[in-house]
Amino acid sequence: MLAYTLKRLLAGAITVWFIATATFIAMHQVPGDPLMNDKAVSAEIRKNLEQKYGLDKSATEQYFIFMGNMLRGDFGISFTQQNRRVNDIIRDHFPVSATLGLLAIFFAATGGVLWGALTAIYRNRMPDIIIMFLVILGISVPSFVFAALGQLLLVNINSMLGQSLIPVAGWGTFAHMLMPSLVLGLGTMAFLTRLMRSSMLEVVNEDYIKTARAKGLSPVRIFFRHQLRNAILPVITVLGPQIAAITTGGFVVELVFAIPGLGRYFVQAVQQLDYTVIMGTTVFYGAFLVFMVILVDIIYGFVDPRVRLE
Amino acid sequence: MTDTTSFQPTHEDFARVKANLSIEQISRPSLSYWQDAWVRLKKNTRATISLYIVIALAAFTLLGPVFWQVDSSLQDLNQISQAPSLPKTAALVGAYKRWDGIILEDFPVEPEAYVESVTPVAELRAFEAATTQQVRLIWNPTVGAGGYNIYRNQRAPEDFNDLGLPLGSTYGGNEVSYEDRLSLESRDYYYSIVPTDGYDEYEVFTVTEITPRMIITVSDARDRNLISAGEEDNLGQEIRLEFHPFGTDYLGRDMLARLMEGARVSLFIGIVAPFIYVIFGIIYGGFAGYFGGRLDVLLMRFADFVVALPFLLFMILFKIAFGIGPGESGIFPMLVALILLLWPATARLVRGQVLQIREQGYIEAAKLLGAKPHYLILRHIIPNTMGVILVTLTFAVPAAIFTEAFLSFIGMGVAPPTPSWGSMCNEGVKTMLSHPHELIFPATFISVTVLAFNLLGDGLTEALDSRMRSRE
Amino acid sequence: MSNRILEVEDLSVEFSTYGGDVKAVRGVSFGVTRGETLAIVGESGCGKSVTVQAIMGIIPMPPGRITGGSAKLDGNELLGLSAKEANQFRGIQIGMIFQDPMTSLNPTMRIGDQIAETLVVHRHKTYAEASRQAIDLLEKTHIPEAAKRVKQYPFEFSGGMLQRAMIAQSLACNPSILIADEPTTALDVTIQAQILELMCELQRTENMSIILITHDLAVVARMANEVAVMYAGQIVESGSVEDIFYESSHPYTLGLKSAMPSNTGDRDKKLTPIIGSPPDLFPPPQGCGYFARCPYAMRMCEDRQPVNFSVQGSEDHYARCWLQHEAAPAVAEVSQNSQDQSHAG
Amino acid sequence: MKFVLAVVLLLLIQAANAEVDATSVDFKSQTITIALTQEPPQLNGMKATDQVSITILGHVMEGLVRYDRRGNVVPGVAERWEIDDKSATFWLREDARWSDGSPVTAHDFVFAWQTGLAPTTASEYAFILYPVKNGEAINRGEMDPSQLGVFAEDDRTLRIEFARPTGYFVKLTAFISYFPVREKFFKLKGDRFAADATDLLYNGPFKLTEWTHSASLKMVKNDNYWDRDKVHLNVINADYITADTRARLNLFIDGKIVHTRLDGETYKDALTQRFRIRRFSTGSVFFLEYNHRPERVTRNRNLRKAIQLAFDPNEMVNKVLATPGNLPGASLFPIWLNGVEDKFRREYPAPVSDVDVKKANQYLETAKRELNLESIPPLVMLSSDSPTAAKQSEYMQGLLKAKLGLDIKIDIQTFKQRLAKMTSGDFDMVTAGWGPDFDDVMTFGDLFASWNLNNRGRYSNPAYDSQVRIAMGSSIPKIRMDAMGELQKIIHDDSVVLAQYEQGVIYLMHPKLKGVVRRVIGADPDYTYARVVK
Repeated sequence: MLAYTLKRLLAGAITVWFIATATFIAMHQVPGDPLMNDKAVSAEIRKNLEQKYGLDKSATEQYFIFMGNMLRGDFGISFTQQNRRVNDIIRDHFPVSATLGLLAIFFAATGGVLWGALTAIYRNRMPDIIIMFLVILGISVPSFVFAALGQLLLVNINSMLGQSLIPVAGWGTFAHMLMPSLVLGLGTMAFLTRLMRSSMLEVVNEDYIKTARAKGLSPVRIFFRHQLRNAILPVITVLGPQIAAITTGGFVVELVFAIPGLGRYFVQAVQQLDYTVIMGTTVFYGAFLVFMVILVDIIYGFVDPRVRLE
Repeated sequence: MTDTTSFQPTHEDFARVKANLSIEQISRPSLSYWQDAWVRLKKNTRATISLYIVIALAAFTLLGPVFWQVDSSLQDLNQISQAPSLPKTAALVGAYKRWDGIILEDFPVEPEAYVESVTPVAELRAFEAATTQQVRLIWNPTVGAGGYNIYRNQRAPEDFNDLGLPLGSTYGGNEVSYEDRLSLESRDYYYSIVPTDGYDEYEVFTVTEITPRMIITVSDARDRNLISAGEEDNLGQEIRLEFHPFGTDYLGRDMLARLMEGARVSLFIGIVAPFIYVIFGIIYGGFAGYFGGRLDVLLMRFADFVVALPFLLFMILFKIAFGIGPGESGIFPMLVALILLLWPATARLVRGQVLQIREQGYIEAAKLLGAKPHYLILRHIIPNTMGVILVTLTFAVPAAIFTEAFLSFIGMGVAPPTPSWGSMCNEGVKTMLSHPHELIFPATFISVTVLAFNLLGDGLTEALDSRMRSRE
Repeated sequence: MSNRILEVEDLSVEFSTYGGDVKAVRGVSFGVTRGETLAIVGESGCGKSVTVQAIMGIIPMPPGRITGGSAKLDGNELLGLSAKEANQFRGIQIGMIFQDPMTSLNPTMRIGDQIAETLVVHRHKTYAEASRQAIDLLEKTHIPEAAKRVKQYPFEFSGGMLQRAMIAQSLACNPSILIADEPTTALDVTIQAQILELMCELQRTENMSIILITHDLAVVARMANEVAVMYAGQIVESGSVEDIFYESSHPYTLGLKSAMPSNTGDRDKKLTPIIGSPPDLFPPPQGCGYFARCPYAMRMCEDRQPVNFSVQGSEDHYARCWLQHEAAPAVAEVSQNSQDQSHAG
Repeated sequence: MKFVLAVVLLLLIQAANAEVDATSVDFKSQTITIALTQEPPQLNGMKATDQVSITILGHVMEGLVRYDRRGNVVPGVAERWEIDDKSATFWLREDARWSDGSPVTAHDFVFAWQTGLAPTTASEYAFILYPVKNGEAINRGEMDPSQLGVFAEDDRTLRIEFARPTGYFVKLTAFISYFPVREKFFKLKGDRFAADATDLLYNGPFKLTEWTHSASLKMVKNDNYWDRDKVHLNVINADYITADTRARLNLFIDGKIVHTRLDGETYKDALTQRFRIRRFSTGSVFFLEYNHRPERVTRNRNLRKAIQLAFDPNEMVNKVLATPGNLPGASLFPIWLNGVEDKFRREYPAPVSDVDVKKANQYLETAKRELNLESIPPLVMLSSDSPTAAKQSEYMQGLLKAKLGLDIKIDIQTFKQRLAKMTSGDFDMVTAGWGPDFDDVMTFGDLFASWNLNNRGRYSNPAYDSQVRIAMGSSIPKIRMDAMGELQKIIHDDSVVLAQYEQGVIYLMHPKLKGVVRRVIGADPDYTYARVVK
């Protein structure tokens, strides 16, 4: 178990190194100049800036300097926010994205499992058709539309109640998180619902369900004790990548709901060609994704006794 | 228990017949895998409807422009953000002529002394017939005014805070006219004039209701071939404007034509990208799964690495790195980026399937019979993974359409004027309350497409899954 | 008839598929005697499993549908019960084990918990008590180190052990009937013998009736008191084990017998397979289902359903074959191919 | 399980941080809540360049002078001053204090200006300090910062020597680059200077007390500010950071923020909500800049003239932008600029040429002849990735195709890529805009001087350059304005750029908040003099 974990972590570290290198190369291939700004600056000032960020060195040198710093856990200083370290940016904003993302995953997973199970039980009957219709609506409307609609809904609820019950935007309290995480989790919820449905349909036809029925167990007990646990397994396997995707992909929601998450920095950095922030966030997210996948695999080992972690 | 009924067999009945095994009836029609899948698919109403929708979409994209020959980038500034409606008419007028307004010579520019309050202006009226080209307002000056603010609302103002849009100001008590040309439509407008002391407003106002007449200038009409040569002088006559059955967008471009062209982009991205990367994924995953061993480990490590790349970032980096040339739509780089980033999921899936199938008895049997690897892969392995592959493909379609839409949202989608459903949606969200049709149409198209592909995917899963089949 | 614990009358089951309705079970009737074993024999797809699953109320509905008949357990009707009512007998009065023990136990639940679950649900025991009893049950089925084994998962068991565990589980509430649906098919021969031995032993000690479903006549010969031979959704011959083996009256039974390897040492005897395959059951054949394969087929067999005849006036030996008609010619007279001389027309 | 615990823990932490939700204005505590469009990247006045930073700095810092509600220059840290062609002297007030209670001295200004010009600071706004003697040379690294022409005669007297006559110098000192910095504090903080609320000393009407990056800022009335009696607000909370106009309008409707800008769509919702809509000119001019490099066809004057005559700024303003407040572009110099006595544009009216498609096509023919071309090759129009820029480019594309038959290729680029292409000259036309840095015509006037690095189209015209030099070399308003009038004529005649519009915005302001000032230069909106009424 320990050996397995270590082995996975080592492989993960290699993956992260790959990501860092690929990002570094890609980033330097992108045309455009990270030091340029609205107001043109003289050649002298430019030289100073290049020195400050080490851009006067060759790409290979820059790469090794970056790798060296990365190993020490230092991603350097942001180009756009010149007195903030990338480490500080990640430390300040990642927890926000993570909270939002985990809550979204929570909604998505509970909703997905519940709806998926329901649709499987009522296969091809009215509840199935209604839920699947809603699910498909969920996956067929872009998230920015949902975000806008969700916010509009809050405004209307609040103005109907005559008081600001749920905050329209911003961050801080649990109430702030509800709508954004719901909107963020919607797509994943739809996806998990479908997954759960088909997984559940398979489980329903398994022999051991027949055994359970022959044992005289009530449908409710069969559902909870036998079907759910087995059907949930494939859902867990996709959860790892989904967590990472949601946590990193919250850009739209963060923008619309004015949430100080890392997603905004991520997209902004790419658009602004902020080298250090790009490298920092990419490597961090890459590591996060790798870690999540490993974590989910380990959890999977606990949930499914057949899987032996070797 | 013995129920002999009334039947009394005759000697004839006991005549021995030779068992004729060849008459063995095959009452269930014998169908090949694909025929059977097709029959099952056709039985599935939802999947069949979806299939028709997909065909209809293809027709809309490919044949639509043949029937609706409207240039999707042609701007009709006389009809901006029009909701879907029947053809409209407009009066033909001459070219716009500059108007210098009215500045009274016998009235002071600034009041001689500051006054606490003023009376509202009187006789606020249209200077000449109001048209959608311009509304010219004049009013009588009021004593003590050092200027006037002009407001416009779309319903009668309730109080001083409800005057509507602040159109502009005049600076001088004697400047008693204003020309409004701001996106005028043929509807009721309520213009209000508020006198000021030169800086601040007096809390009095005068309202008048004006309904501009829909017009089109001769030159515009000629440019758009709305009039023939002889008609040019018939100023004032009503002519028919261009017909926009689905309405127009924020630059007066025909929504129907844009939806058709947008379909080309969205469906191209949505179908071609998944198609290519799924094929690549099949080859890659099949290869890894079939040969296994160290090669498999190596190949899958690489796939893991591509999966771990932050998708959005690399999508954008690729797009920028490819360097979209001016005037190019940017579809191609997006396509390449999608393919480069999305293949590993299929590869992993196919590999898993192949690993399972490889262990099956029939593969062993075929091997013993001397089948070569390529034969095994083509005849046995690929057909058995086909179900999973097709399903992946149908789910990949909406995913690709969405990726394009999302990139449009952050301003990195296809370059204008090329429309895509995603970018149209993105534009539409901004106007969703005032011009809902600009959101509803592209969003509906995306939804219907996604819906169709999803239901089709469901239908295919059920039709192709041999395990489900054995249960019936 | 009070010694009949289970009485099944005219049971019919259909499945609707996209090609039409399949009449899987067509008017099956049989009885199970207290403390004895009834074997239902037949080749794959003849409706054996569907019959017992219909009695247990566990055929998937839809697409399955019980279209008629009754099944009475000690006089109480079992068919058409609600899930709640059915659970009053399932697992309590009737236990069931399945063909493939590898897939018939929940892979994510400990063996002990699966056995205990029945007790918890039906006997309202606590899990602790039930778990202790589960160990006893496993010991009863001769699983070594039962105390350790209860904590293991199915994938840690071998096939034979799993089947023992299945039996232990079905015995938890001391049922009066054990339905064993091809319990040994998936096991290798030595394990088969052990499992059958175990079943015999348990039948004696627990005084159970057993419904044994199998396609293996050797198993029938060893275990059964009474036998019902099924073909194409019908019972074509039924009777005591002696009747079936020594007074075989239906050509299908004869066919089965001749296809069975003998362990009596007659090495010269050739095995004769039954040529062809069973008919499709949608639509079911008009006449005798065996017509196409029957070496003794007569003209009337093609389009007339045979009647269930009492064989030589016996009270419990019946055969559904026109050859049993009083006017029918004796089989021996016309038979040219029959190798087995033991039967009589 | 640990996983679940971590989730719960995170949620609890977040919940514990909960603040009581307040409304956007509170009369009793004189507190308001605003939304920022973005996180201020910098609060170091020497380096900040963006509007959000400038706005916050305008509230928490003060230069030698400041602007009052009507936009007039009034004493700030300096209580009086004298200025001539060669030099200026400022006398600082005794009660000007930093937020730690120490006095603001002349040395703080000397240090700030020297540091701002030092090449190692790499300030983009360094050029604004060039009027100070040796400023440009220091910035180029040719001189030591200590040689800058600014001297602290004593703690309260600041003397400046000019590089050239700069009549508008006093106005310049209200700009962030001229704000004071305490040397000791600066050196103490090092890299961290202005990185957080505690890493900056404040001498303005407010001080920053909290700064949660990307989430919120809190400004509290500065009790050490010399003119604190004129400041009514106690707290300005910037609790939201979003540029999404829809989200901001929603926040406004929900009573969470006091101010939001409206765009072409959101104003319609504001109308249905019956909000009072206000109007304001930002003072920025937007135009289409041509590439005047030799290899480009846009170097041809007749081609540019053709485009000028085909383009109707009225249509752009009324139908494309379609929000009130924008003015049709007529000149590089916006109407708010002051001239000699009146507004510049009243004294020197912009030359106008009405739309004339026929004449435009004649120009186009001439251009083709001169360029020796059958037809004009497709022109590349570089554009930013903002939705409005894309919309305007699309409009121009449609217009030039319809009226002149010109093919336009729109090249949408992200910020840095666009700048790179602008600098390297990889375009024919580029949609651009220019906002004023200081309150003088020169902030626009020298834009197309051949030496100006922001002249990305490399327009080079000796006549233009000489007029700029005349204006720079004098402090007599009449001479300077005459030169600028000439510039305006050259720009029109030579069609250097195609002026499209002068930007105006419409916005909502909480009706109970009075005295908010909108400014063309500096902090905008300026809440310094605002107060909440009952």
